[in-house]
Order: sequence, then C-alpha cells, then structure tokens
Amino acid sequence: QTVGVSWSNFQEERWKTDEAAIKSALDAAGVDYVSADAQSSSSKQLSDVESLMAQGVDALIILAQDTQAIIPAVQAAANEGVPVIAYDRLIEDDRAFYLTFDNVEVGRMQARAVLAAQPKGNYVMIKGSPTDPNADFLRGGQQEVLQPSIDSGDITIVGEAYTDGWLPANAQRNMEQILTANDNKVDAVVASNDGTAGGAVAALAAQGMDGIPVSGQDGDHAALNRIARGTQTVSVWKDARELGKRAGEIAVQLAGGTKMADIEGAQEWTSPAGTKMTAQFLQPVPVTADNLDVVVDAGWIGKDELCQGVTDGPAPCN
Amino acid sequence: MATDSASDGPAARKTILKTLEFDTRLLGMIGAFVVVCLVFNVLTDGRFLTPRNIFNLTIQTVSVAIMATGMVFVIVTRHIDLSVGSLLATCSAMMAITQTQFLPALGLDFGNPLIAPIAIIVGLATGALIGALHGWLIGYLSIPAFIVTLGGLLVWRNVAWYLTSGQTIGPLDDTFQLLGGIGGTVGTTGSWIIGLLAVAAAFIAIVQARRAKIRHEFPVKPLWAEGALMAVSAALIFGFVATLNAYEIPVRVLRRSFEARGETMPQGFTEAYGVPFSVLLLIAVAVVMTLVARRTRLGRYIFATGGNPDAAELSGINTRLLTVKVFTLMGVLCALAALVASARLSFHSNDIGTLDELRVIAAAVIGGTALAGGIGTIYGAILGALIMQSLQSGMAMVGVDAPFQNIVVGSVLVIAVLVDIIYRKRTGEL
Amino acid sequence: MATDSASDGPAARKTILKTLEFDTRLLGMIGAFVVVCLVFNVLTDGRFLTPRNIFNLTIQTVSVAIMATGMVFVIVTRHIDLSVGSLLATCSAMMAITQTQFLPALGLDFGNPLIAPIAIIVGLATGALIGALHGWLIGYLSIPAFIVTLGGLLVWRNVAWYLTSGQTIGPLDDTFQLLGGIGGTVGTTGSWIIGLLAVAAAFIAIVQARRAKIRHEFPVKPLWAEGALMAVSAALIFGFVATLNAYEIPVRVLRRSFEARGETMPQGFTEAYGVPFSVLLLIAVAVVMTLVARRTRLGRYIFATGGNPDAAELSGINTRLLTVKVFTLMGVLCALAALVASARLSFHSNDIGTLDELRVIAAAVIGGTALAGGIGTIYGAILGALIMQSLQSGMAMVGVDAPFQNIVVGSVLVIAVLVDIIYRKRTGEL
Amino acid sequence: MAARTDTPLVEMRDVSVAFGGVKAVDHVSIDLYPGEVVGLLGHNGAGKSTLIKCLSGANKMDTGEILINGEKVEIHNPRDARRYNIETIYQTLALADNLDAASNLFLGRELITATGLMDDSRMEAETRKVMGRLNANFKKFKSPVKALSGGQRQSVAIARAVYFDARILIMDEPTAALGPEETRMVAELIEELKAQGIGIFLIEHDIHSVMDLCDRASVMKNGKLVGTVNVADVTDEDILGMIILGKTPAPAS
Amino acid sequence: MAARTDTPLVEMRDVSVAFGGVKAVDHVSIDLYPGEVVGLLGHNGAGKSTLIKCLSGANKMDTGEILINGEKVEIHNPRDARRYNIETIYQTLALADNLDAASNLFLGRELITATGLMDDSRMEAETRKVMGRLNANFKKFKSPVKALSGGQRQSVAIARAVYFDARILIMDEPTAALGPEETRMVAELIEELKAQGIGIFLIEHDIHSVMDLCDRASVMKNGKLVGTVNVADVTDEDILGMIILGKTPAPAS
Ligand SMILES: Nc1ncnc2c1ncn2[C@@H]1O[C@H](COP(=O)(O)OP(=O)(O)OP(=O)(O)O)[C@@H](O)[C@H]1O
Ligand SMILES: Nc1ncnc2c1ncn2[C@@H]1O[C@H](COP(=O)(O)OP(=O)(O)OP(=O)(O)O)[C@@H](O)[C@H]1O
Ligand SMILES: O[C@@H]1[C@@H](O)[C@H](O)OC[C@H]1O
Ligand SMILES: [Mg+2]
Ligand SMILES: [Mg+2]
Repeated sequence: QTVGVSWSNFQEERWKTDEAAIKSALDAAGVDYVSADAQSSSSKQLSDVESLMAQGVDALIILAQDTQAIIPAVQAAANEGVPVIAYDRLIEDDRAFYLTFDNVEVGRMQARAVLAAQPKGNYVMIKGSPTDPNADFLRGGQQEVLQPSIDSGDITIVGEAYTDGWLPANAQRNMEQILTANDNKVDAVVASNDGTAGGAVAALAAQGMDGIPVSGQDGDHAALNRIARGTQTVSVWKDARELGKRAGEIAVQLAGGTKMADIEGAQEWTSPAGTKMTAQFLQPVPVTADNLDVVVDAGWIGKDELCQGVTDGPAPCN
Repeated sequence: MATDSASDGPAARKTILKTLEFDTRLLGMIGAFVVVCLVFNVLTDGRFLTPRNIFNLTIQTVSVAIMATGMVFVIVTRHIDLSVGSLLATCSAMMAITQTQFLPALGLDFGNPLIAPIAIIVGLATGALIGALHGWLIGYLSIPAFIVTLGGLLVWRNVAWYLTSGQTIGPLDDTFQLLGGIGGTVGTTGSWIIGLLAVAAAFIAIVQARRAKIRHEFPVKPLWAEGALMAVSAALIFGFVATLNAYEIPVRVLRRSFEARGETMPQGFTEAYGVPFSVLLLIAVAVVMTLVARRTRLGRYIFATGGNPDAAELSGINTRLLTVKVFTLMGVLCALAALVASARLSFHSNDIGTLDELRVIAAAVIGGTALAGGIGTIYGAILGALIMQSLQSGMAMVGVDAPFQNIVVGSVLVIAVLVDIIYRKRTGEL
Repeated sequence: MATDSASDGPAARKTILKTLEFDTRLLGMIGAFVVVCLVFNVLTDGRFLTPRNIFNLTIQTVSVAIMATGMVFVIVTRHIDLSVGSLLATCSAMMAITQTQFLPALGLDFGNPLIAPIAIIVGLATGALIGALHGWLIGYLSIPAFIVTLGGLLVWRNVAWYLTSGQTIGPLDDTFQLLGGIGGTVGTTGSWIIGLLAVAAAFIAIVQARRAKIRHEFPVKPLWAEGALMAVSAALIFGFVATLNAYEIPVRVLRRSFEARGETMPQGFTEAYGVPFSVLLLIAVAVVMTLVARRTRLGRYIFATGGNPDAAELSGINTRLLTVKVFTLMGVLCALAALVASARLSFHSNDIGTLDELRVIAAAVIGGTALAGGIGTIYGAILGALIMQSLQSGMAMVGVDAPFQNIVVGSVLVIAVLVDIIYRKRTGEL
Repeated sequence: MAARTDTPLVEMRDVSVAFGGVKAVDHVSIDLYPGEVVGLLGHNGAGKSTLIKCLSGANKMDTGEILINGEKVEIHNPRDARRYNIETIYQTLALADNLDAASNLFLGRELITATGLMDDSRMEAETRKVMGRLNANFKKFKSPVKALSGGQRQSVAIARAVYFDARILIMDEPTAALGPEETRMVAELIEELKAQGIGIFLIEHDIHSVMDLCDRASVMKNGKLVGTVNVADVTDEDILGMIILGKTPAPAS
Repeated sequence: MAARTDTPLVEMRDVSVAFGGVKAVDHVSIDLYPGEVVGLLGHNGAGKSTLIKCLSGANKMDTGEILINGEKVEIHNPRDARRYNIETIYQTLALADNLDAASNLFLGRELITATGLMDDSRMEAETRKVMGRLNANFKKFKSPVKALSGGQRQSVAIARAVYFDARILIMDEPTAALGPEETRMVAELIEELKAQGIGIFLIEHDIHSVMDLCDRASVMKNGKLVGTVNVADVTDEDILGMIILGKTPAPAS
C-alpha cells in the first residue's frame, strides 16, 4: 500500500516535522510514502495529485494551497475511490476528511495571550501572506478577541500589514516602517506566525523595544528560544507530530475501507461556507513563559536548544 | 580503419536525415525528452508511460505551452515578459467574475449557454488590452520590456486580487469547464476522425510544398523521402490518438453517469476519454502560431527585428507597432491559458499562474529560443514545456522527498539542455 | 523668440554640466529618486526624510545592493543570474550551521571571537565555489545562463533546506550580527573620521586624474570646475555622515546598555549611531567594483565581451574563463549579501532571499544596465536598489495594503524609469 | 559648370546634423536630376553617410529641407522614404543576419499568395534571378546571411535596392567589398538604371570609378560641402585636391 | 616563378574548411616569407577570409597544417596566434562597439600602471599617436566606436594590428572603406612594415593596389587555389584571368 502527500509549500520550518510524523506512522503500518511539493501553486498542486494517483496511491493527504481550487483533485480521487484527508487547511468538499488545528482558534489564542500581557495601548498586526487563506482566518480570530477592547478604546490598532510570502525579512521591514511612522509608540505586536514574529522582534530589538508582547505560532525552535529569553510572548503550538501521526493513521484506515464517520474522534462539522464535513480537530497549545516545560516534556525541543543564551529565565531555563 | 568506419555511422545517418530534411534541432530535443521519459518509466515501474499518465501530462502542459508559444515571439524580438503569470491571473479573475457576478447581475442565469462564450470574450479582450498597453509602453515610450513587465508582474497580480477581493471564485460555469482537460474530451470516435483529418492535412501540405518547388524548378526530395515523411507523420498522429484513446474512464464515473440517466451500467462496459478539448486548443494554437511565424509577414518581421532591429527599421518595418502587436498576442495567449488553467481548477484562485513567468520563459529557452533574439521555434517551446512538466510530474511519482525533488528537477533541467547542445554540436548545427 | 529662449535654458545648463563632466545619466536617476522621496515625505508628514528613516533605508538596501553590483557584470556580459536568492540562502545556511554546529562541535564555543571570521570565510568560499560552477557550466559547456541559474534557483534553495534540515537557525553569533545594520555602527566620531578620509580620497583622485591628463597634454577642465567637483563631493559625503550621525540611539537602548554595565544613565545623555558597518561594507563593495569596472583589465574585458563577444574572443580575451570569473564574483557577493541579510534578521530562515533575484535584476536594470549587454554602471545599480527599497519602505510607512502596495510599486517603477528615459532623451544622451 | 534650369529630382537644401554638439553635416546643399549619377566624395568621417541618411529617413536633420520634384517633403523614417521610391544601400548593409538572402531582399515587401501567406518559393526564384545579375558565383540561397562572405552580403544589399522600382537610388560605397568581376557588374547595372531615368547618389572613394560612372561629383570635408563639379570638366587630380585640401578647382580652367 | 630555398615565415599546407558540408576552403597551400607581401585574391565567397582565419585562430581547419619558421604549430584560438606574433585586421573589423578607440586598440593588451590599474591616459596618448599616422582627420577619441564612420572604424582596426610588434600581419581588405588619402597612408605603412621584415598577407580586390604593393599573389576560386604568381612576372590581365576564369598564365610567357 502507498499513501501520497501533496504539500502546498515545503519551505516553512514546520512541514518537515509534519512529514516525519506522517512517515513514521506509515512506516509503523508498513505503508509506503510518496510526496510532492506544489511550491505555492494550486495548479501545480492539482498536477501533483494527478501524478501521485498515477503512481497508484491508496489514500491522499493534501495540504491544500487553496481550499476550493483543490476540489478537482478531490473529484479525481473520488473517481478512483481514493480517500482524501484535508490536512491542516480546509478543503470545501464533503468527500475529504478534515484534520486540523482550528486556525481561527489559533488567532484567538495569539490575541488572548498578547492581550493578557498588554491590556491597553497601541497594537500592531503583522498578518500572514495575502495569498494564504489561513492568514485571514488567523486575523479574524485575533479580531474577535480584541474587538471589545478596541470598542472600549483601550486598544488602538496603529499599524497593520500583510507579509508577502510569510517572509521574516518582509515582516522586519514592515515593522521598522510602522515603528518609524508611529515614533515607536507601539505597545504590542500580534504577529501571525513565528517567522514573522522573528522579523518583528528583530525590528523591535533595534529600537531597544524587544520585550514588548509579541505573538506567533508553530513552536519554531527559534521562537521558543525567544520565549525563554522574554522577547516573544506566545507561540501557539500546533504539535505537528500529533497532527502528522493522526493523518498517517487515518490514511491507512481509510485506505483499508473504514468509513470516514467511523474514524475515532471524527465529528460532524459545518464549514463557514456551509459544507458539511467529517472532521477531527486537534487542540493547539499556547506556549508561553509559564508553560515552556510542555514542549520540552513532549520532546519537541531539547532543553539546551530552548535555553541557549538564557540565564535565569523561566522554567525549565533556570 | 576503425576510426573511419566509426565516423561512417553518424555521417550516413546525417545524410538520411538530410534527405528527409528533418530538423535536427527537433531531434536533439526529442532525444532529451525521450531519455527523461524512459528514465522515469524505469523509476516508476512502467507507470510513467501509461496512457493515463501521458493523458495527464498533456493536459498539465497545455496552459504553460500556450503562453510559451507567445513568449517565443516576445523573446525573438529581444524582449521579455515577466508578467504572464499575473496577466493570466487578471484574465482568469475577469472571466470568473464575469460568469459568477456580472452576467448573473444582467439576468443571465447560471447554466445559460451564453455565459461561457461571453466570459471567454471578456477574458480575451482583457488580455489583449493589457498586452497592448505593455507593448505601447515598450515600443513607443522605449521603456525596457523587463521593467514594464516587472511592473506588470506586481500590478496585475494585485489587480486580480482586488477584482475578486482576494477570494477564490467558483465553481465556474459547466460549459466553461469543458476546456479544463479531463472534464471535456471528444471521445474515441471523434478523436479518430480528428486524427484522420490531421493526417490528411499533413499529406496535403507535403504535396503542396513539393508542387511549389517543382513550379519554381527547385530541387525536390526523392519520392521515397516524401513517402517516408508522410508515413512518419501519420504514425505520430495516429499513435498519439491511440494513446489518448487507450485511457479508459474509471468505472465509478461511468456507473455514476448511467445512474444519472436512470439506467444501470451493462456488465463489462468500458469507454475511453479520447483527445481533450484543451489539447485540441493547444494544437490549434501551435498550428496558427507556426503559420504566423513561418508564412506571414508578421512572423517574418518578428524574426527580422530580432536579428537586427536597425536593419528591420531601415527596411521600412514599423518596429514600434510590431512590439505592440507581439505583446497584444502574448496577452491574448495569456487569456487562453487562463481559460484552460481556471477551467482545470474549476475555480479562479488568487495564486493562479504564480511563477508561471519562469516556467513559460524556461519552456521557450529550453526549446531553443535565444534570449539574444532572432532565433526560436514554436514547436521547440511546446516541447520545452512538455519536458519541464514531465520532470515535475515524474518526480512527484518517484517518491523522493519534496525538497530533493526540486534539486533533481533543477539538475535534470540543466543536463537535458546540455544533452541537446552536445547533440547539436555533433551534428554541426551549432 | 519665446521658443528660442526656452531652449536656451537646457542648453546653458548642459554646458555647465558638460564642463563639470558630470554624468547626466546619474542626474536623471537621482532626479527620479528625489521625486520618489519627496512624494513619500509629504505623504508621511515629513517622517520619510528623517535621519532615522534614511538610516533604515540604507541598511534595508545593503543586501540587495551588494548583489546588484555583481549582477551588473553578469548582465553586461549578456548573461543573467536567477539563482542569487537561492545562493544567498545556501551561503547563509552554511554560515549559520558553521557557527552553531560545526565550530561548537570542534570545540569553538559560543562567543569565541574566531567564530564570526571562520563562518564568514566558509560562506564566501561556498559562494565562490557555487558561482564558479555556474560560470563553468555557462562558459565552458555553453549552457545558457538562464537555464543554469534557473536550475540553480531550484537546487540551491533546497540544498540550503537540507543543510539546516529545514529549521530556522539562530540566534547567530554576536560578532557576526554586527554586520546586520543597526546592531553594529562606528559611532559619530568614527563616522566623521571615515567621512574625512573619504573626502581626502576623493580629492586625491581628482588631482591625480588631472595630473595624468596634463602629463599627456590632454585638455583639462578649468580649475573652478575641479574645485566645484570637490566641493560637491565633500558636501555629499559630509551630508551623508551628518544625516546618519543625527539619528540618536533610542533612550531605552542606551539605558539598557548602561544597566548591562551596571551603571545608571546620566540624565539627558544622548548618543547617535553613526555609519553602520553594513553600509561601510556596501560602500567598500561599490568602490572596489567601480574600480574593477573602470580601471582593471577584468572590467574592460567584461564590457568588451558584452559589446561584441566575437570581437573580444578575436582580441585574445578568454571569454570562457571570463564567464567563470564573473559568476564567481557574483557568488562571493551573494555570500556577502547573505552575511548582511542573516545578521540583520539575527537568524537564518529557510526562505531567506526568496524573490531576491527579481529585486537584484530589477535594481541593475533600473540603474541603466542594458539586458542586451555591454552597458551598465555600479552606482546605477546601487541607486536602483535604493529606489526599489524606498518605494517598498515608503509604502509600508504610508500604511497601504500589501496588494495595493505592489500595484503602486509596480507602476512607480515603470514611471521612474520613464522619467529617466525622457530626461536622457532631452539631454541628447539617448 | 552650367546650372540646369529644369526641376531637379531631389534637392537637399542647407542640411545640418549634429551629434552631441559636433556637427557631422554643416549646412550642405546638393541636388540630383533624373538619369544622373552624382558622386559624393570626401575623407573618412566627412559626413557623406550622415548626409544621405537624411534623405533615406534613417537620420533626422537639425536644419534644412528636402524637395522632391520641386516639392517640399517630410521624411521622418525609412517608410516615408520608400513612399517616394527612394531606395538605399547602406554602408553597414542593414541586413537581418538571421534571415536568408530572399527574406532580406523582400524584407518589408514580401510577396503574398492568394491566401495571404508569404510566397517563399516565388521570392526565392526572384532572388535567384536578380542575384544572377550581380554575382555569378552566388549559390547560398538557403543560408542566413550571417554565413555569407563580406562581398556576398554586399551583393544581397545591392540586389535589395535595385529589385524594386526605385526612382531615387542611394548607394553608400556599394562596391567596397566586391571582387573585380562583381564590381564590373554593378557598374553595368548603374549605367542601365541611369538609362531608365533613375537618379543615383553614389558614395565612392575610388576616383577612377567616380570618373567613369558619375556625371557630377560633390565633395565634402569636415561636414561642409567643398563644392560640386561636372566630372567631364575636371581631372582626377582636381577631385583629389578637393578631397584632401578642400579647394575647388578654378572654374573652366 | 623561382622557388625560394630558405624557410618561409609561414607555410599553410593543404588546408580545408567545410561549413555544413560545403567546402569553403579546399586543400589550399600558401606560404609567406619575411619582408614579403603576398596578395590573396579571388571572387566574393572564394574562401580568402576563411583561409586566413585559420592562421589567425578564428577558424578551425578540417585538414591541413601550419608551419611557422618551418616548425609545425597548433593554432586553436586567437590567443595562440598572438603568441606567434600574428596580428590580424578582420574584414568585419571585430571591434567592441561600446568601447572607444583606445580601449579597442589595446583590447587584450592594456597598459598598466605600477598599481596594476589600467593606464587610460597613456593608452589614449598612444592611440592619438598611431591614429595620427593613419587618419589625419580623426578626432573622436572619446566616442564609442559605434559612433564612428565606416572608414574611421576601419582605421581603428588597422591601428590595432600595426601598433603591436607583429611578425606576421594579416590584412583582410584593409582599405575597403578608406578614403583616397587614408588609403595612401596605409600603403605607405605597408611598405614600411615590409622593410622591417614583417610578412604580410594582404587580401585585396583592387588589382592596381595588388600590383603596387604585393610581391606575390595567390588567387582562389570556389575554395580552391588557382595558383600563385610573382607579381613582377605578370600583367593585370593575367591576374584578372586567374580570378574570373580560374586559369593560370602560361609560365614565363
Ligand atoms: N560561418 C560560416 N558559416 C557558413 N558558411 C560560411 C561561413 N563563413 C563563410 N562561409 C561561406 O564560405 C565561403 C567562403 O567565404 P569567405 O568569407 O572565406 O569568402 P571571401 O573569399 O573572403 O569573400 P569576400 O571577398 O566576399 O570577403 C562563402 O561561400 C561563405 O558563404
Ligand atoms: N550615431 C552617431 N553618433 C555620433 N557621431 C556619429 C554618428 N554617426 C556618425 N557620427 C560622426 O559623424 C561624422 C560623419 O560620419 P559619416 O558616417 O557621415 O562619415 P562618412 O563621410 O560617411 O565617412 P566614411 O567614408 O568613413 O564612411 C563622423 O565624425 C562620425 O564619427
Ligand atoms: O502554520 C502556519 C500555517 O497554518 C499557514 O497556513 O502557513 C504559515 C504557517 O506558519
Ligand atoms: Mg560613410
Ligand atoms: Mg572575405
């Protein structure tokens, strides 16, 4: 048996972990792994899926570049009776099994942590790539949490910028320009992932402002180290190993003929656009200075790496 | 002498090819392509060269190949177009909102047969207009094409974003989707008919060319050579049709369509796809563009301008207007490519066409178009697109890590072109 | 007559500029740049032209500008390099793992003063090697540069990925980070000293050039013109230093550094940054590259080859070896740019340098480098990079949406080049 | 030199062209009558090519005007010149290197079949005819002109100018690269065209050829016109003196 | 024609070059002695340029060998040729259009100051000197050669070949674009170089110049050598006959 995985873009740090987890779950079941990288193109992703199917895969795991433009791929898979798992990102098609961390929830968690650290003041929103639908999901979740404080006047959003391609260097430049435009009158930064947070922190450090609340997600090692150093507030950790492992297991089960609804932990869920889907949601964990142990205990990162250059930091770096 | 007999081989082969007046350039590239295919076929245990995968490959190639034919003209005239991917996105967005928003607002409802043609016309007009604008900036205001189209790359992608408010738009009209590939094919019988017509056309072309030569008392090939040429063309065309006709529609799809008609599928019933409309479109584009390149004044002027812009201008060619024409054509082809690409996705997505500029230019350059201008062929660009696509699809089938796939694609790209260059040096063509 | 006196103006201006032997090409571009700056300054209520923002702009520009100087040579020799962004990533990855993994494994611990220099040497060697490989493929195997470096674009980004196993690596060594920009500056006094040295060097260069002319009995400019030239250079250099020196270190940063030393900051204490090391690096690169272009055989051969490759070869220039040299140089510059870019981020990330190839080529082309080869200047490319960066940073400051930013950047790009072209047509230089 | 009273075919009056301040052509006036060959002579860089390029539409004039058959005309580009049936053989030949002889010969004026497509075989047949009159050894009809020898290229350029029905022919050193036989054939051709009433400007360095072929000769030096003489009235040495020393021979001496 | 017995400076033996099947040079042998000028003649496309490009390293030979001072040498590229002090004026001039006259003259052999940088002013000064001997009117030292007239460009190409101490000089139609005075100056220069013992291959279509300047003349037709004659022993017509009809004059007739 073979399971095919179609990645939307392999350049971000986290997908490597996802891949390893999927692979080991498949290994355990004695199933082969093939994959393709769509390089951020939904057209290439469709071709990739066709190639994977021509290779004769028994189940597909798809990290969709676009929630809808991937539907023809799901259609093709359905024609051949190949089950599809919508991995991490939504696919608006009820024939796919949706396995994810809730991205709107991730956005909420980011905002919540920053709001807790800085309930009043001037906020900057560093958004994700304008071409990634997750960027707007995240931003939506963030807004939900911040809205009451904005209405009450406690919080003002003084700058907001998309980050082309999620590139840290772009986030850094945007942050520098926003700081300049506001004469450094910035009290907190809601950044949408760890890469952009890194860029923002570099810009803040240049103004001696590192230490103000900054959010992120993905549990990138460099970001966790920043949390230990106190220059980042939160990284919403979507344990990719868990997600990958589950995806591998479910793929094997679906390939073996198990019905989607019979998958353990599956639930009915209706997407914002109204598609009724079978889904399973894993719980993201906001990692802050208060619970850094979690990532070490989970074996996600070594203590040495986490605490590199940190003296007298939060547990476990003390 | 050993060396003598060894060198006899290529020499003799060369003479036969010469007699057939075969394009050795084409042979070198086809050679590189065949090697790529065979290697993948071995690596995938024979899965690469199945009718199914060949079918996939052809439809995957269409969109980039259509644009690559236009890029040949752009590069031949010593310009470049970095904006094709973005232009594709704008055309796609225009077609998508035309069919999902404008026309319904005008009272043309979902499913109305007018929707697809109107949307396509709007798309083509958009492409032509934007292309003409680029051409005007380049030809009449003398801004380098690199700058104009780099600007276009930034502008049009984001214009598309605004047109759709950054949203994926769809699903698109059913008729429109017919041009997407597997969703619209002519069926087996239709395919054979088209194959026959193509063979007939090839025969007529060969005969007419011979007649013209005889009329002007030029030397002609021996009759057996003409015969061989006809045989080869016929074999290629019928082989292609047979391959596509061999790819059978999955049983589930058939059963479903029977069910939809309220019937039950007879036991053992099979049916095949045949040639997809999108591939027919590409073939039509290839034929027309080749005709333009070789048999029309426009084509002659394009190559003359690429060979020596000053000489072309001194010969009375309006090279500025020519630039506008070339870029307008490029725009129209981008619109056609947008049609195929979005029909294939069945949606317009924001990222449609991203990085296509690189693929399209690469296809043209792999196909032998010289960035210095003056040299290039349409069939070369299409073959180039096919090679690129085979590399990418093949790698996805071989099951190595995604990052490693890119490394292999990058390396094989260089090696494939190298093989072609060495081959042509050997045959003395370079 | 009205028309006469109107045309008098430019003519008179031209004569003065002619006497000064000022490069009008430079003036057109500076004009376009000044317009961009002024517009942004108005839009940002005067915040754009503050010392702080000028400081930011210069350090934001460094990495792309360093590569752009090398791209000038590449394009002048009629090649192109699409791989610079990926090459930057590989060099950055090599430097990052050298300092965080190799050297610590060899017993050189975190903070060891040898770490930064060794890492930099490793990076430069990597860049040089890969560049040389590209040059060999292009020069000796005759594969088009477009194909080789498109392959490189795919290969090196993913090699970088493998080197770091796809992880973000950092924080980087403190000494290493000094080259990142604001983290490492020479301070006000140092800046003034450097400014003085620069002015002295400019004076000596002017005097020597004059002497050489007199020695060979060539006509020289009037003394007042030489004086004016000196005055302008001095004003520009000192003005630049003064601007950077006017940007004061934020109080928070000062207070922290006092605290770190266990002292308390005196009330009202201020200090300024002065010229960043990274900017000094860029200036050094610019001076060296300009010297290479204008005063060395290598530079002469590069331009000759671009002007007429056949003539260059017939003149006994080894154009193949020259290609290797040009791409090796490009590789080394990519490594320097990687140094600055990663030091600025304070970590190495997988996607570092993405799309830099477009920025770098655009900077060179905006700066007047002709894609047809033979023409280009180092200062033009740096100015081009500065214009691009000002556009992007300015837009980010004005706070327009990313999609709209791109539309504006794209349009202004085209307009800026158009203004420059019109200006040069007026002065008869085109 | 007796002034003719009928209208000249071409009159260029008071033409000046400057390149970045340097005057390449400095208030020069010349004229040409039907069926006449006017030689244009001068040292290298005298401004001959620049002057005639104003007539062929390749250069813009800074001052001056052009009259054809006594009427003022505006020639801004080569297309304008073609409209007045002015054909030019440029010193640089102006061939598209990547195209073959026939394509170059018909460039801009391709022959078309009834279907609107180019009639390549007819163009090739015509090219064979006209090339046969210029260069008996020429056989390379299928090669791009890049692969031709210097003289072969020049023959192609000449063929292009004489094939179409010119009324005014400009020849800028047409035989510079030609062998003795080829040169003789061009000389015959010039006589023939002249007999047909075509007016020809011939730029030529070889005084013998000028004496043989031209009716009048205009000499330029450093951008200025030294003078125009009836070839029949002067000797080789007179003309050489005009070219080198810039002095006109005493009239009727 | 008496065969000399001393070693020739250059001997090209049995040289053939084919372009895609067509023989441009077909088993040709020629030689050159020190202080001698050998004219190379033939119709356009006869193969003259192709032949001498084998000696200058611009073309590869398919068969044949080259001897210099009696020793077999391998010339694979222009750098090899330079090593044997062979200088060439190409028919196409081979100038870098974007560089000025001085840069072109010294291309590949730039003068360097003590610091290792190029000595531009010295190069310009030297260029002024040598150009003064070739073209008195030339002043455009600062312009790229693209902006020069045809004859000015040719003067630059000549200057480049004669400035450096050549032992063997190849001149492919060096005066084709030159004015009468400039042509005379080149002729004087050739005499002078000859007196210095330099051997010169001169490709030239003008029979008069050949009779004036050359010691011997080799004639080619359709890639083959028709024959080599002592110029002193033959008439203009003999040579013309060789070029056009391809027949050698009866010896000593
Ligand atoms: N690069 C090339 N490719 C193909 N054929 C060529 C090439 N160069 C020259 N030829 C052909 O070789 C033959 C000899 O050309 P060559 O230039 O040697 O002639 P030539 O005697 O110098 O003539 P000319 O007097 O016109 O300069 C010609 O038929 C020409 O077309
Ligand atoms: N495009 C140009 N830009 C600048 N200067 C030019 C340009 N074209 C010609 N010149 C200059 O103008 C002057 C006249 O050139 P032109 O070509 O008319 O000379 P010519 O009389 O035809 O000489 P030749 O006999 O050498 O062909 C020369 O000094 C030349 O350098
Ligand atoms: O985890 C993030 C993912 O959800 C988003 O789509 O792309 C960026 C990642 O950082
Ligand atoms: Mg001239
Ligand atoms: Mg020749």
